Amino acid sequence: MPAATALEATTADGALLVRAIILPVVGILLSFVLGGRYAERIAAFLLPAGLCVACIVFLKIWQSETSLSYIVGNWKPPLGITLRADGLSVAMMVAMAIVICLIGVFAHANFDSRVASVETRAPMVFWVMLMAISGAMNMIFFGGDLFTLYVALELLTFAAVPLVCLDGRAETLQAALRYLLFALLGSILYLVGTALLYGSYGTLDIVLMSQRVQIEPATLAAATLMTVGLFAKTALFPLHLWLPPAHAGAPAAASAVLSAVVVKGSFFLVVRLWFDAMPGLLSVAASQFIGVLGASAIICGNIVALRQKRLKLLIAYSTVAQIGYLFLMFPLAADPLHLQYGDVLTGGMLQAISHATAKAAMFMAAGLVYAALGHDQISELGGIARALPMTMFAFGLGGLCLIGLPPTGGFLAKWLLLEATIATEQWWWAIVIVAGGLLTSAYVFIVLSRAMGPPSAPLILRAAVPKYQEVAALGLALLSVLLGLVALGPIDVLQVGRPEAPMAWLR
Amino acid sequence: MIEAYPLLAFALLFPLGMLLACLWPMALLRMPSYLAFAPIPAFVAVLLVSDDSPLVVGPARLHLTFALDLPGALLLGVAALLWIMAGAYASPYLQGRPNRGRFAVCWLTALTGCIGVFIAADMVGFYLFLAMLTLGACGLIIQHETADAWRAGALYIGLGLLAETLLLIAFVLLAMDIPGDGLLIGDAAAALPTSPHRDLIIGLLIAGFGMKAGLVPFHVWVPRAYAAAPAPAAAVLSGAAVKASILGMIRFLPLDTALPYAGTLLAAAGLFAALYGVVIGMTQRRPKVVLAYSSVSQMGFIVAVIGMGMIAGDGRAALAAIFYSANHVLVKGALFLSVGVIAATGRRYLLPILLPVAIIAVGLGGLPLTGGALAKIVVDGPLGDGAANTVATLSAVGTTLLMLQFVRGLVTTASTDYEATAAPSLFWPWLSTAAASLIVPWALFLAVPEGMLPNPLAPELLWKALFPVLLGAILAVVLWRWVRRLPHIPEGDIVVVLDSCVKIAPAWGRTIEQAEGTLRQWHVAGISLLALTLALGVALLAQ
Amino acid sequence: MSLVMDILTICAVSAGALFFLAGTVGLLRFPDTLTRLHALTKVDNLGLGLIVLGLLPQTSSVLFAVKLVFVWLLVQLSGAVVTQLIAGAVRHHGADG
Amino acid sequence: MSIASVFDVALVALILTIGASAILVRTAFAAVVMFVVYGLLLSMAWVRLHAVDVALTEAAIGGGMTGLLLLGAVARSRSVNVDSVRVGYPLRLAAGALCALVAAGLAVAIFYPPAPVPTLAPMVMENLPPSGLGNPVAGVLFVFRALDTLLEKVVLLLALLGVWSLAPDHAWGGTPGLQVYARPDPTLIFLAQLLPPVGIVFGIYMCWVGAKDPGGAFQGGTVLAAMWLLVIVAGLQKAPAIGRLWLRVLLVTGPVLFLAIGLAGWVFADAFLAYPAGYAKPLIVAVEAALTLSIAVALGMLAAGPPVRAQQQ
Amino acid sequence: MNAATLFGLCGAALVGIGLYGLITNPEPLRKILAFNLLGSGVFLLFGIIARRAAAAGLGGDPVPQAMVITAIVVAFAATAMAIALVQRLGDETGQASISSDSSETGEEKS
Repeated sequence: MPAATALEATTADGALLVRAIILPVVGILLSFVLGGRYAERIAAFLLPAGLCVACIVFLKIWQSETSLSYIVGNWKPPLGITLRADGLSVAMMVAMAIVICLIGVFAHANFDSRVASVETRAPMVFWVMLMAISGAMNMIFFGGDLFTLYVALELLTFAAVPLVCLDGRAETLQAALRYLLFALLGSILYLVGTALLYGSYGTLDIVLMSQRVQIEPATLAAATLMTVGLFAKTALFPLHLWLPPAHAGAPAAASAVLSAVVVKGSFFLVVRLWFDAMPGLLSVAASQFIGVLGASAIICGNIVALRQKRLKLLIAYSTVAQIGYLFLMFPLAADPLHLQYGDVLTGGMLQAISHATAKAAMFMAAGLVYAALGHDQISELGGIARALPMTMFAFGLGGLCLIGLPPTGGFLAKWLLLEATIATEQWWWAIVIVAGGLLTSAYVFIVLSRAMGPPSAPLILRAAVPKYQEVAALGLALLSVLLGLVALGPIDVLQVGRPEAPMAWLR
Repeated sequence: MIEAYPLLAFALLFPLGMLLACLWPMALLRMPSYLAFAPIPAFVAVLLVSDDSPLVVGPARLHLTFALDLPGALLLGVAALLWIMAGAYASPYLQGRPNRGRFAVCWLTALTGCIGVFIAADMVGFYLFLAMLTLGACGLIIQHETADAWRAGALYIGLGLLAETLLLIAFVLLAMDIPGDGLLIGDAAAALPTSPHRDLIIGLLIAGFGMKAGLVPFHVWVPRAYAAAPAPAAAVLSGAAVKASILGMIRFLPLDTALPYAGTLLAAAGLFAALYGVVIGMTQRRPKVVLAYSSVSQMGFIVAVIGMGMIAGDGRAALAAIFYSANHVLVKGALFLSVGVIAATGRRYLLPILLPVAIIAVGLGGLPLTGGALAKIVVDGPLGDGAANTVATLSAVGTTLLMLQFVRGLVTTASTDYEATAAPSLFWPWLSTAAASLIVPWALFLAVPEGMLPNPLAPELLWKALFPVLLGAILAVVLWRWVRRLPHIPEGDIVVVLDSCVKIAPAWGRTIEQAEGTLRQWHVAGISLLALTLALGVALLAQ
Repeated sequence: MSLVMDILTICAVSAGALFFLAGTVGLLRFPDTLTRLHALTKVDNLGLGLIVLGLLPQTSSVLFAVKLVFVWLLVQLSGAVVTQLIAGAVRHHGADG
Repeated sequence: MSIASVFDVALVALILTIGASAILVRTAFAAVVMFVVYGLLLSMAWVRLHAVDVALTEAAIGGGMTGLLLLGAVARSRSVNVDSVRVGYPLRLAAGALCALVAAGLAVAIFYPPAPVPTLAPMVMENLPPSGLGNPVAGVLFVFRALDTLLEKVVLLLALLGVWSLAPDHAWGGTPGLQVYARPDPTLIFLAQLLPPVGIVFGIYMCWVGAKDPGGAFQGGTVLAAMWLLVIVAGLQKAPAIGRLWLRVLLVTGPVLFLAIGLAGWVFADAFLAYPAGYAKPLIVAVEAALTLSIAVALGMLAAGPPVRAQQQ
Repeated sequence: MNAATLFGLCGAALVGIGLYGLITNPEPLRKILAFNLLGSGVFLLFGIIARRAAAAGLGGDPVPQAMVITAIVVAFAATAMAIALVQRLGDETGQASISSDSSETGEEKS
């Protein structure tokens, strides 16, 4: 975040940020009035428009190398709310916009709202919620005020929960209820934190907070509660109880959104909190503790994923494990002796983005397999690679990205993290990173080998899979592979708006 | 002369383009017939490139660099030759078999990876193409889709990825030591001797490349993989693909600096593997498995040469090792290809084919006038006169023995049809490879400036080369009388230990799964949440 | 004048509070639902009425006084209706309903 | 100790007791009854904290509407066999101890306020006059932090769609259930005929007065919603089918107007969600009025639950 | 101890009570109730922070008060959604509990 002074004002292109947030809101309101039959058409127009806005913001920031900000209603913080876009936010924003757009393409087959003569339930709910998720994510990326971020988080949760139980089966309802209640528990803890912080500093603006924050009991309590609340919403091990049933039970397109996009929202807030709102507050012990949680997520999630019998559950557990990687950046970035800060953040964000693309592709592939076979038992996948070669290719590419083989984005992210482990002499995290990669490769290999193997009985496809769905999955998978190429330049954008040396260490 | 970079780029882009063309179903259908053409640009590049100006891809800060240095060029040349022959051999071999398309894709992936590794000059590129090579090779191994093939593939990719993981850590460590932003392998090797993590890096490199090269005790994948792979695939894997690890050792390890401890370790491991492969190989019956163990032995020997070079800080050992490797590329390739040819040949025409096979095979043990003998002469210098040389002689005896064992096993696999002959399209590639394996080492040997190496036709050298072969032959005759008494050792010997570990693993997995299930209960998760809150709060207080 | 008003307020509010106390005791001690309702409603009306009455002299404006009376009337209304509904439910389902 | 302090201590004791018993009592019905009582007591606490706006909201939404929803759910679930896996005693003890520790940590954190207590109250009062509003809370909601308020309206809409999404497919577009309450009763009908006119006036008044005194769109909207529900429950009017256009239009009127004025601010006042000088108050009142209607409909439909019957053609 | 601190302690205690109920109570409906209790405790914390910051002739800082109003509405929306879920779950299965995970049993059905 840029150093906010009393003079902080709306920057030249700041209005773009408002546009990015308003577009989905307009879409939601329009869908309510025009009815579900138009929801898809509205989304088909607004989601690409959102992507365009995201790309423009990205280019502006990349070229000018300065953050954008917009002061809503001309009321400056602490009284008002500022929207800010720095490198982290635009990178995430563009990635999420692309993923959401491709998921939209994929979802057309399942949630085509134009086939029925009247409004139908699932399409209406899906498209509106998809737009809501896109808006909420943008809000989370740009929000400069901790309370606005709370509202955005709730928006995200309320949009995500109905997607889990879109098909209304009992077990998905149960999963949705668990998800909702646990997420509410998480956000209420976050809210306690905002209350305490406001009580201590009289502002919730992130930049003002970073200038005023100091080490005292209420602040530490607030930071603790907010962090743990966000852990619960991100499903960091051992608070992941809601994730596997919810992500595995939802329809494929919804699983893709939930796994690729939604969990990144609360993760992003954790990053904002520790690196922007309260720089320097993270003690070494606490950062190691977060790292231990991440490491246990990687090991435990991967091992349990290895033992799953259903493909979608396997992918869901893989998400549990991959979330662990995201939190390894905290011990690496919070080492006060080394100023590795920037690269580690870049690595962590890249991991988040490459996981988003790869995991969305894998869930889509699993959904297509489910649609074609009528089940997703891994032991009976035989022959599917021959029936749906493009789908399984997409799955494999996504798997490569998760394993971290070059030139995928996963490789680049792991490279950066590994470099940081060595630079900060914390080799134990390096072991976890590479062990996680090996375990990941084991389950990717198991699935692929089953899929390429001969069928136990003659394969009967229950439904033809539309080509464009396969293409959407493959597109995302290719994206995750080509993400490694961002090292050629765009990766710099992640550093925009970061202070050269984190001032907090100098205290 | 011709500038390097268009040729290098073409050498890499041509197979890559063929690979991408496979996305188009029509192209995929025909691709198996054109596999032989893919490595030709690489071969041409080796012949034409004379300078070592690098090919740089990408902007200034983070880029891939490719260059053709002498070791890389030598290996790439012979490897490309083998890939061409084996590609030509694969085309008829695949006729009428299932999964032709997948074979072509994996073949091209492995080929691209192989070429890329030989010409990569920076670590990211090296790693990238090594990974490609591993994935493609894995696909080739599981080609037949039998249970054995799957097991071999799993073992191969598991160890391969483990090796790559170790290498990744080593590379990251090396990258930290390179001054500036560059990731060139040359810089890394130069910075290694003064690195604070020197021993760790060397250990990781040796372990990583050792796994890829099949060094004991990481050799377990070798017999299974080569036995499972189709003959042309086994030929390129054992011939060309594993040499990537040799090249890696030469590129990364600082051979110009004397590192006695690491060198001794490497040499000891290599020599042990050289003998171990022979001993275990003797107990095997299937020709491909015998060849695989011979590969273990030969690779061990090459590693030992590199190790001896490290002890002395003698950079010339690298070239010696490369020469030995180059010979091995063609010989092993020809031998694996002969397995397919013999299988298609009846008793009547067996002898004319078996004879060259036997000559090349025994050549590996150092039969005078063959490439093997030349290779032995080349490595004689680096090995010195000490224990290593004795072991080398022992190994030569053993290799002869092993190769005779191979030929003996090969006879039993001949076609049951007395009149059968191998198809010409199968026969000629094999014959060319066999011929190349005899000619190319001579060509290379003669290219070395006179006076650097002794005259291979000198009588004492001829005798020195012949005597282990004769000893081996005598031993073979003696041994075959006792063959029933030889113990039966499963293919991959100590892999059974691994297998039993794999059997224990599910129990552990179940325990972890159960624990995870407990954690997923609502109230347990709630209590964890509270406990986390308190723990994090306390940890934060500890400022 | 204000003293008289204050005395009136104190008396009326105290009386109202007393009625509330009595009603609460009744609610706790009476044997069945109908008698409890009886205690509650009687006391509710009277208690609240007295308190409102007591507060009227303290108001600053007529509008405020009207609001107070309005509150009382609304409570009356809702109290009556709710009592009716509960009693009806008791008759329908039996005393334990 | 002043009378006020005694009252506060007693109030806190009562709140805690009722709150704890709402958690600990055996039956769900008793717990919900306790919760409603708790909600009313809590509004008193809010009055004691000089937050009348919040007190009204808490009484109307926190206690009233939530209580209504919970009661309805309990009434419906009584026929449902609740399989309750009781948590073992040691775990309950552990949970209790940890909860106590967390609460204690929180208590410590708030027990030591920063030396000069930071406050935005002066800044709010300083910047309030241009907007023409007299109620600082309304000022914060509609002027300074208008973005939050706008987003929160979207949250409400999404929650409503989320509730609707739980309908069976065939009932989509149909009417919500509300059967629990649907028992024609002359007394109830009488109330439903008598009260709504009063309630509607009261609701509008609350919204109107919100500009300068405690009150506002939420509170007014809740009263209107309650009146509407009363009419529906008494059977005087059917719950509307969720597919009805007028319903949808009412739902979005408030947010749309809010957004439109916000966008107009972009053109006329140089910033999104800024009000042109001199027009602030009328614009805000218009937004509040529209929001009151939308909130009333949204809250009413939220309470009514997902549709259960297909709409009769 | 002033009134603000007293209610602050009350809020903290309510948070504890709400957490306990949310974690240990097996019935979803009671969990929702406990969540509301927890929420109201948190809102009280906002209230005392507002009260503590009383200035400029106001009884409390209006900013946190406005936040509480927003948060109350959000919490209500959450409650409505959760209750609708519980009821639908009850309709589907005849029972409603989320304490034990049924994703394993679910897979046989699907």
